[in-house]
Amino acid sequence: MARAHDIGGLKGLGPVEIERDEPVFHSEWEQRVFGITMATLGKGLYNVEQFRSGIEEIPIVPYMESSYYERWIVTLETNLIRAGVVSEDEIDARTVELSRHPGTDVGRREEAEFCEMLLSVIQAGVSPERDVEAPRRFESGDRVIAAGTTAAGHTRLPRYVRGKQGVVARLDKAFVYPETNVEGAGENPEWCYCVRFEADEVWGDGAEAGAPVYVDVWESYLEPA
Amino acid sequence: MARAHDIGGLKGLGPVEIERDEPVFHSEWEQRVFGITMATLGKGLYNVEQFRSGIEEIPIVPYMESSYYERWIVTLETNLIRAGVVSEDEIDARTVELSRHPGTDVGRREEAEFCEMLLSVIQAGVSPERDVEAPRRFESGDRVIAAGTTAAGHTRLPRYVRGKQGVVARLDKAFVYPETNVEGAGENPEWCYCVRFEADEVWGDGAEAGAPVYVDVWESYLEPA
Amino acid sequence: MGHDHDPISYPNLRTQAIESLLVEKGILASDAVDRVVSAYEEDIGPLNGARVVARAWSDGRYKTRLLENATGAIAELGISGMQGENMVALENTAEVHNVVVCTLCSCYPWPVLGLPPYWYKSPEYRARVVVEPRAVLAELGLEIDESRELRVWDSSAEIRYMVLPERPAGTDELAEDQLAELVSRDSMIGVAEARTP
Amino acid sequence: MGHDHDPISYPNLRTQAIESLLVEKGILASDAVDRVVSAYEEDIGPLNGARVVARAWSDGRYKTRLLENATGAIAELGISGMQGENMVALENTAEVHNVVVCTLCSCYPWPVLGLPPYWYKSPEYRARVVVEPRAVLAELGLEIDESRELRVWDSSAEIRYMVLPERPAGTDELAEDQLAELVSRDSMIGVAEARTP
Repeated sequence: MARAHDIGGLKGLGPVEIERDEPVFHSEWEQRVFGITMATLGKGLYNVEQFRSGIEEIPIVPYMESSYYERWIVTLETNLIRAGVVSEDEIDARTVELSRHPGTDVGRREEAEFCEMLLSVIQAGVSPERDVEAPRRFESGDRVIAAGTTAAGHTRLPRYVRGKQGVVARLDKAFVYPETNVEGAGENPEWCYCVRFEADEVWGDGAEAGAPVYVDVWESYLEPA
Repeated sequence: MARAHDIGGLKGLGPVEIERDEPVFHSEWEQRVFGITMATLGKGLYNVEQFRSGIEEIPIVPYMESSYYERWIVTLETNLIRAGVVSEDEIDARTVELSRHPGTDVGRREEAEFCEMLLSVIQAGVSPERDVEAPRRFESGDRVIAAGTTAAGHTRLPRYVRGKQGVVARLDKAFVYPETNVEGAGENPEWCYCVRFEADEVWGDGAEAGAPVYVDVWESYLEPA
Repeated sequence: MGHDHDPISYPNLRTQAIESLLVEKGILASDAVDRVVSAYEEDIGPLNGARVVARAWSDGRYKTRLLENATGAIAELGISGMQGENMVALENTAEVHNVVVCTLCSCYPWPVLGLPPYWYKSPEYRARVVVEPRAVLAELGLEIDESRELRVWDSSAEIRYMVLPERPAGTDELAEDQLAELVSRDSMIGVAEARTP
Repeated sequence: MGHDHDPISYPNLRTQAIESLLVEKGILASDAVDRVVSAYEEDIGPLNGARVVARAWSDGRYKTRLLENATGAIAELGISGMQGENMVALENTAEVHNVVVCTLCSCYPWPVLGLPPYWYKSPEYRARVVVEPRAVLAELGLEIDESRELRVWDSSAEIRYMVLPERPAGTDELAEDQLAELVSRDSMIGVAEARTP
């Protein structure tokens, strides 16, 4: 079943509106949500795929109508609850409590060592690149088809290219496989590829001319065409 | 675990804003969502408690930030999918299709007989009142305590009175029991009561003086105080 | 700009998809949708409740029946229906003011008041009016004196409530249909008084 | 009015509840939250990407390295980090214009561009730019001639993209830091050209 996030190719929605001189965050709570997420990801309480998956589980209409960091709150809660560090009842109760005692301080604790570690990770990055022994199955220029199966859960194959033919445009490294990583079922790295799909193949009649889409995929998303 | 809808007693949220000359519906899609819901409820594809439950399952942040009829779309989909008449993949695919062919007619079919039946039901009502053999457990003036257990699923006992003491203020008829009806596990009607809770009992210090809350409950939500 | 049509909101698009599928599958009666919508847009609204209130103001015995068995008394005026099967009327007096909410969803007495307004369904009203009712009513322009009990009724089960507001002063000469004009929707929820003539 | 404090939004309230609980349980490092936020507010932003572009415009061999191994070339300028571990640079030319999106979430090359702007994360951009890229860019004021291929890059896996915009005419005399001032965030996503001096 496709999930809420898989929206590439919808037309008719409103215009894209660029905000002039947009701040990095629009409010203090957005700052905190971002920072809390980075800090709890950094503690290993969940991984990036699990973070994404918690957003994708939001029903599609409220997904579309809520703001970006509102969706982060949802997945933050989902993942903290799944990690067992807090319960939804606790969050509910604390929310009520704070609402009745406005201005209550949220408290503070310091962890200088973790803090330095996290900042150096942010500075250095953490690549999902891994070594794999298996040879590549495809080479540049190969015609491929995006696997047409509908994933049951988290996947990084956009729906709009499923079942469509394209050409391998670039060979990428092997990266940790999202479908298993999200389940905590191992990294199972696979070779990755960038595949070029022609617009008329993807969108059919009415596609804009000369506007191919390049999609990055794991090897098991592809079959030979 | 408390669900998204159980928000009575939160303070600090914004002002209540009354719209002057508010229309019954704010857009055509709100009209259609309302009508489709009434028509599919009328077909017996799901019941009112299941309708409510589908709303309560929305994560709390998007619940609070979405509009009333946006939440109806969620539960309409949830219940149509659970009833087996449509799949989420079908709705997703049709959404994409309609987005690419704006102005497509949604089609039309008539059912004059059902239509008359539904309007007469709306006109006559359908009471959840049922006969029960068991005698009432409580009488007017009895001191009672709202059962403190946290429901696992759908319940009509608001969180803010759980564990609080009140006095039976009115005896009501016996009505179908939500907790089982929502599961399709039978009507299990129970006597109902209206219980008066004093504000300081419910809200503690800082409660507004002379502002009791009357809450309507099923018998099994109550214990003798 | 490459656009032949106005933008469409996602909820609108999604609703069209659902309707289109249900019609195609032979599950949805389009005429039922149309007529249910027009029933609540045109026929079923707060004018019904206003008639009930005006009658109670004009006829003491009717008022007694309304307070004892609201469902029956309302039916005397030919008013009944879904979400009004089990009605209770709450009388405002010099000592008591009543206000109605449904904290868990938005239960509301459809046959007498129609479909609820947006503010009644808002998280702000539902969350706040049980815990800070005087503050909420004051924000809406209705100051309830501390000497008057302010009762908040959370329609959490199957009873649907309507408030019987106090009859305004200076209305002794008015006929029932003139009285009905003074009865606003909000006065029957309890966030306003009836209008003075 | 009975209110001593300004209204608080629900997401704000909920975030405070989460932070408060995590602090109490000894799970959250408040200083880490503060410093991560200030790192992205103050240090990590599109000026980094502008330096990369300006260098590529000024130094042909650097440009070659950037197009062959973007991660390495970017690291030469001391720029690296989370969400930039595997970079690819896309060169705009007279024949090709590139635009970047992440339809599935909002993947974005943080070390060179900072955190993404709201419009990049919006359903409208993510949904539409793959299927009607010329229309979307035109709405944003960038008409791409039909003779020019418009490549849309959906960063659905682990590569993060930055666009190398065309060097504007009339900039032959400018130094690298002056060139950097012409490079907007939007030009490195592909929804704008670099500014002319």
